[in-house]
Amino acid sequence: MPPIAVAEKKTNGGNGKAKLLSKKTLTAQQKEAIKQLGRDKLIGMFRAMNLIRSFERRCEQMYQQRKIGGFLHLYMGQEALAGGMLSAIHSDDYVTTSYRDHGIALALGISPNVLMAELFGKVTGVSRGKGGSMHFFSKEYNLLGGHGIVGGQIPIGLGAAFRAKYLGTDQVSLIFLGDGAVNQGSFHECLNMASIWKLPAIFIIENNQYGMGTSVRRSTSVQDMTLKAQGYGMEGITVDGMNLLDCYMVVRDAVKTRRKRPSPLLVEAKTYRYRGHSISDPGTYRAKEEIENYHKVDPILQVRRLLQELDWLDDESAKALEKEVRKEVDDAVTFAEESPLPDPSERERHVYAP
Amino acid sequence: MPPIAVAEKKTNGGNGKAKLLSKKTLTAQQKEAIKQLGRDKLIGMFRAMNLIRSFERRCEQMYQQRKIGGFLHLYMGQEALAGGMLSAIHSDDYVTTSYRDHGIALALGISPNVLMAELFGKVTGVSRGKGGSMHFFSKEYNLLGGHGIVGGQIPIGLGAAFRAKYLGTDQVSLIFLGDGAVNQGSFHECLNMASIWKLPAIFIIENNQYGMGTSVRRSTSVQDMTLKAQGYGMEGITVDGMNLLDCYMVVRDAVKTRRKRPSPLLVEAKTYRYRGHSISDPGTYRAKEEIENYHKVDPILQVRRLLQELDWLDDESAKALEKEVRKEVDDAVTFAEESPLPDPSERERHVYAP
Amino acid sequence: MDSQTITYREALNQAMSEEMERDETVFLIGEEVGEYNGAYKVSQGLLERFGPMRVVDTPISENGFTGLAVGAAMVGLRPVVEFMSFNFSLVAFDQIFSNAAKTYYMSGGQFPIPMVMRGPGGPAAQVGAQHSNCLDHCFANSPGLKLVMPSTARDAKGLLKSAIRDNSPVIFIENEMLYGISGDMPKGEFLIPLGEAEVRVSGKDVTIVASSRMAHMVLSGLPEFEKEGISVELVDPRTIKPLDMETISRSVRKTHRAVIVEEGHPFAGIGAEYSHQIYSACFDDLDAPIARVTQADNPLPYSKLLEAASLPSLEAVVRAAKGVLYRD
Amino acid sequence: MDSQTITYREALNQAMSEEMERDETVFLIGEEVGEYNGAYKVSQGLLERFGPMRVVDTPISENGFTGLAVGAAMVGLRPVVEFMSFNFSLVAFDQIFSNAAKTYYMSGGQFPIPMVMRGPGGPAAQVGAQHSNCLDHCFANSPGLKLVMPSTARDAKGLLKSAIRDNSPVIFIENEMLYGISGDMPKGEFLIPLGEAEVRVSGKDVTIVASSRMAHMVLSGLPEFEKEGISVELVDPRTIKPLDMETISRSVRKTHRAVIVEEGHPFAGIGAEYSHQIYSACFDDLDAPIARVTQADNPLPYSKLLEAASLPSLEAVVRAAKGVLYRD
Ligand SMILES: Cc1ncc(C[n+]2csc(CCOP(=O)(O)OP(=O)(O)O)c2C)c(N)n1
Ligand SMILES: Cc1ncc(C[n+]2csc(CCOP(=O)(O)OP(=O)(O)O)c2C)c(N)n1
Ligand SMILES: [Mg+2]
Ligand SMILES: [Mg+2]
Repeated sequence: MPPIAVAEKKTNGGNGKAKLLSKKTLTAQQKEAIKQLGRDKLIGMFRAMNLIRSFERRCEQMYQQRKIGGFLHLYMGQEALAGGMLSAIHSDDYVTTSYRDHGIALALGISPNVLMAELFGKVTGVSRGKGGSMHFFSKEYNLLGGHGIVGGQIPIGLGAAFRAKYLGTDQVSLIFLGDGAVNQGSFHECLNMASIWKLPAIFIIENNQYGMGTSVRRSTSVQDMTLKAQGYGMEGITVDGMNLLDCYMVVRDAVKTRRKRPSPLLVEAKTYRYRGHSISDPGTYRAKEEIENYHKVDPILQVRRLLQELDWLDDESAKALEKEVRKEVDDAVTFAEESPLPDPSERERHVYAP
Repeated sequence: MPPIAVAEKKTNGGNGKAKLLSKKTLTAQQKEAIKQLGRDKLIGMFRAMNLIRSFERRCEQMYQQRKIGGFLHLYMGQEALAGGMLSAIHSDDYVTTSYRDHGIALALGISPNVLMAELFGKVTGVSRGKGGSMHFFSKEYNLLGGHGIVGGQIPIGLGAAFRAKYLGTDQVSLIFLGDGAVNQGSFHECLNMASIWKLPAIFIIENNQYGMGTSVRRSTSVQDMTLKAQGYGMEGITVDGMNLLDCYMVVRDAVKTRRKRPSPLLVEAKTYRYRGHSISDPGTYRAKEEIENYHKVDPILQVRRLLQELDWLDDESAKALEKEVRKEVDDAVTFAEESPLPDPSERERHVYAP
Repeated sequence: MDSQTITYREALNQAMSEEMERDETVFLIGEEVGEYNGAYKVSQGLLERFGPMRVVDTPISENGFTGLAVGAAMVGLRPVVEFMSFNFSLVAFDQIFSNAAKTYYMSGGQFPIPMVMRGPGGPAAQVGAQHSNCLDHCFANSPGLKLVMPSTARDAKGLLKSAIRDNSPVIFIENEMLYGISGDMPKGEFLIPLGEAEVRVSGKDVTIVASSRMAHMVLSGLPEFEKEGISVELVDPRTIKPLDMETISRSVRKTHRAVIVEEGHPFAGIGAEYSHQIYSACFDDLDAPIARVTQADNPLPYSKLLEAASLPSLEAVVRAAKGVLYRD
Repeated sequence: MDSQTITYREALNQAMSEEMERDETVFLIGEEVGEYNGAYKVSQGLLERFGPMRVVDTPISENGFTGLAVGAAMVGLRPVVEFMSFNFSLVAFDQIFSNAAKTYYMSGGQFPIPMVMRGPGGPAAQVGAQHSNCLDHCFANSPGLKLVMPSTARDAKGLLKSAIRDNSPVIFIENEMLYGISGDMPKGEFLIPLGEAEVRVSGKDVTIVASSRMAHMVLSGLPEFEKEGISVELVDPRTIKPLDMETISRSVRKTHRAVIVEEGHPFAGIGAEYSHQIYSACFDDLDAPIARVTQADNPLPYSKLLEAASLPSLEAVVRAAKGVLYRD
């Protein structure tokens, strides 16, 4: 008898098929997207990605220094997704994601100050210190969390899409989920409802190829997740999640048609997380080479090179930008440090809404 | 704005595409199946379908007479499924189904006596009177229930398929579910696991076109359920659920290959229930004509005509058979009536296993 | 006051329809609530009146549509989720406990969840173990959730309207066996605030605490108690969480004896909580240990005889009352 | 007796590995139990030893694989389901309550469900509201389920082995904060029967009832009690269902006072049940109302300070003990 789960070899693959961003190989669509975005916006997106990376490096330090507690899931490696996709929506659209929410929150424009303060458990935090790393919520930015139960955020985001239809607005709802979350019942139930009711829900699978230590090959019966879309009569698109432009374009195009005529979409973005599942996971289930290969197609490096090729960024201004970003993160730490601890009375607040 | 759920017209469709069983139009495969089955077995299957019909007609009476209580979901109209599919498996294969379980239990060969006694709440019942109509269980016949929560039986049946793989037996597990159950998370989770682990699970959707009062067009995003199979890398087959031979063949062929090399399969059987969802549902959401059209392709009538065309059954022997079946049901009622009520001590038995 | 006689079912229907009329953000979502007019006809006529965008028939996907409602509540709508029965809420427990109950708190007060989850709960008649769960104790334990269990048509209406206007998630457990009972109802709008118990019968010998169908059972049994010469005070908490211990304690301080009736299983049921709280508040007032009458600790069997033997009976309540009065 | 010192984590590992060795029908199924050796390393080495057919890594599909285990148990296997944490069992509640708990009964005794569902439960350190549920009270209410919450390495091993051999579904709630604690363990096989409480500390002034991490907290606080001149008797139920009331009552009859410590929320928690049962058994023996120390009735916040303010503390237990002794 073949065993029930074949223990698989560590792979040394990289995202072999990905085409690096380079002026020489840009597609017509990519060129047009660059033109449409323009220098400032593209640099803004590049900056956001840098901010995520820099913020999270600091998180690691702060965790080691015990300023941050609980679980800490880092987004590093996946920055093109948040950076690209969230640049393609309006400020009144809705976004919902999992516990791996730092990148999403920062790319939405939420101040690193209130995010770091949240991680420090301070009352100035984005969730008043009550949520922590996994539960960033922002009413102002329409960020509906930050959810800890795998797949649990999917219906929440669907509710926001429902509202758009209910009130007849042109909003869309972006619902981020991991490759592991695909196997929860909630995924299935929500894709069906989104489809029968034609809700403007964009389901985005951040396929970083692992759910904790389990590679998607061991957890999921098809490797091309857009095959699942067919089972719901829904459109499905795969996108290179290491590529900022492609991530941007897929959402830009998706929302364009959907604002007037709502319908759902399933996007699978192939990406990679550099760190372990959470800060306490050494990630030994992955070959060093695999990780290194992904670093070669690093989403930030790619954009940096592109910007340089376009003559939109020279070494000096790149350094200045990076310095600025580091400063912003320093300030966030200072803000978090100096923020007051919650008053003990906070404990009993917000159990029931007045 | 288009409304969220389009109220749909009552349909007058029948199973328009279905080909009636007739000697003239039999396919080569059907002919071969008839040959393979032979007269006695085919008449046995016909008899089983009659027994189901007759048993359930009596159930309706007994319910009116308050001999039966609780929920009562009738199988009438779907007899070809149970009759055909369960004729194609071995006695050590496993079968799991929903609350609509009378037909399955009878087709497995379980005595109408113990089933009627169960409905009467007697201790001689197949579940000692503790389960009732929705919860027929039989260890002897490998019937793993009779389940009341929509979709809740799917993982149970998968567990039986798991066992076959675990012990390396050649058993298969037949898992019956309704079209409505397709939209429960459990369906999704189990199809994925069956596929990644290559379990010998045959998922059979009894698509009777309604989940209570909701037509499958309103509840489910694709009408061809085999499209869903693709999302799990699984084979999917549609079969005419009003056609005994086709129902038989689909399972016969499925298990043939799967006994040696286990793998899952999704079968969608298009069928129809004649009665309301349960005995308390008048079923007014369906046009009379729709119901009548299905009666024209009644699964029992079809087989009866075929048997006559084959000269395997004349009017007289048909009548004799029907009489015999009625007698069997009469005996079941007598058995149930005369069976003792459970001793009050039964209440506290079987909470925990010794 | 101008009043009418309507059923518990109609009362619920009126509550929803009045609130939907009053507030466009209120909508009803669940299985068979629309075209079928509700599995138990509680939503009769609502689809016709409010259209399919506000009376939403769902697939059989409780976890999905409950979570959808939580999300919709986060962004300004006021969903009423109908569980065809609370037995089916078990597949939606994650959304109820992880999201509905906790989001307002976890978000530091940014996202209130004004949402009602309602439907029948508890045993009906011979529907078997899977369809007879009493899950009230689970909900009552979770901070963030409120829990209401009305026993009369009047309460059903007044409390459901309050629940719909409440800004927190409210679990609202009806009872299938009560849908048909009738009661007086003031005409026009009226509300009953959450969190107030009702003394249904005044008496002096023993306090009986009972909700929903159990309250009816006690009411219907008053002649029995009279025959025994027992003067019963029946307190119906109506809202289980927040619990009006004030009213319950006041009664026990008067009668010095308490019997708690619970339709569900005993272990860590809401009756256990009542008991602990009564003891804490009235330790020196109690003349006898509190008696608890509950469902037997076995899954509910189908067989009528065994089912009856498992459920709390009037006989058992009378026996318990005699017990706390040391009249055996 | 020949003994060794091992951790709670190793004890669980030994229990599983010995039982898998002994009985080929025992298998472990859950997320990351195999190649990853368990999210908390409880299943370390089991995949290597028993192979992927008996140590099964699953997709994140708790409802599906829990139900699969129920089905497998019906047909003669003995599954051990690992929930990475019991928080995630919420998505599997339907399979636990509708099927695992009820199938043996509903089938009239034809299909026993010899199955263990285990994993850590309760708050860890700052993991937030969604990851800190205490669900013991839900499980304890359901007939058909047994419930075990071990507090020492010795109990962890002895009780898990008994749970695996039990023919009923057993919920076995471990505690993340205890995985690293060490304890003496007899070498070779030994079992502790389900349903027996343990008097961990003998004393005369007050009975404290506490399980799992709460039992540890009390143990670690013994000097505090001594300082206050309070002689504490600590009873650890170990098995919550079936509950060994005999041992608890015996203790209360001796001390005449009781404090119940519960890590979860108060309302209808297991502490409420203990309380009711103690009052029922020891009404005339109690010199003071029973005190209950529980988690505050709010979702557990992330912030360290607020988290600490929400959880039951040693200080609160000492205060409660002084309270029942009327020493304020
Ligand atoms: C229902 C549930 N089961 C298990 C877990 C524990 N858990 C947290 S994250 C995770 C892996 C999720 O993987 P994926 O969806 O791919 O997201 P990623 O972490 O890669 O972003 C698991 C198993 C959980 N939080 N919720
Ligand atoms: C989880 C759950 N939700 C709702 C119900 C109530 N209910 C019982 S049967 C049913 C319809 C099921 O339809 P389908 O799966 O098509 O099976 P059919 O009755 O047609 O055989 C519903 C909604 C239930 N039993 N379980
Ligand atoms: Mg992943
Ligand atoms: Mg159907």
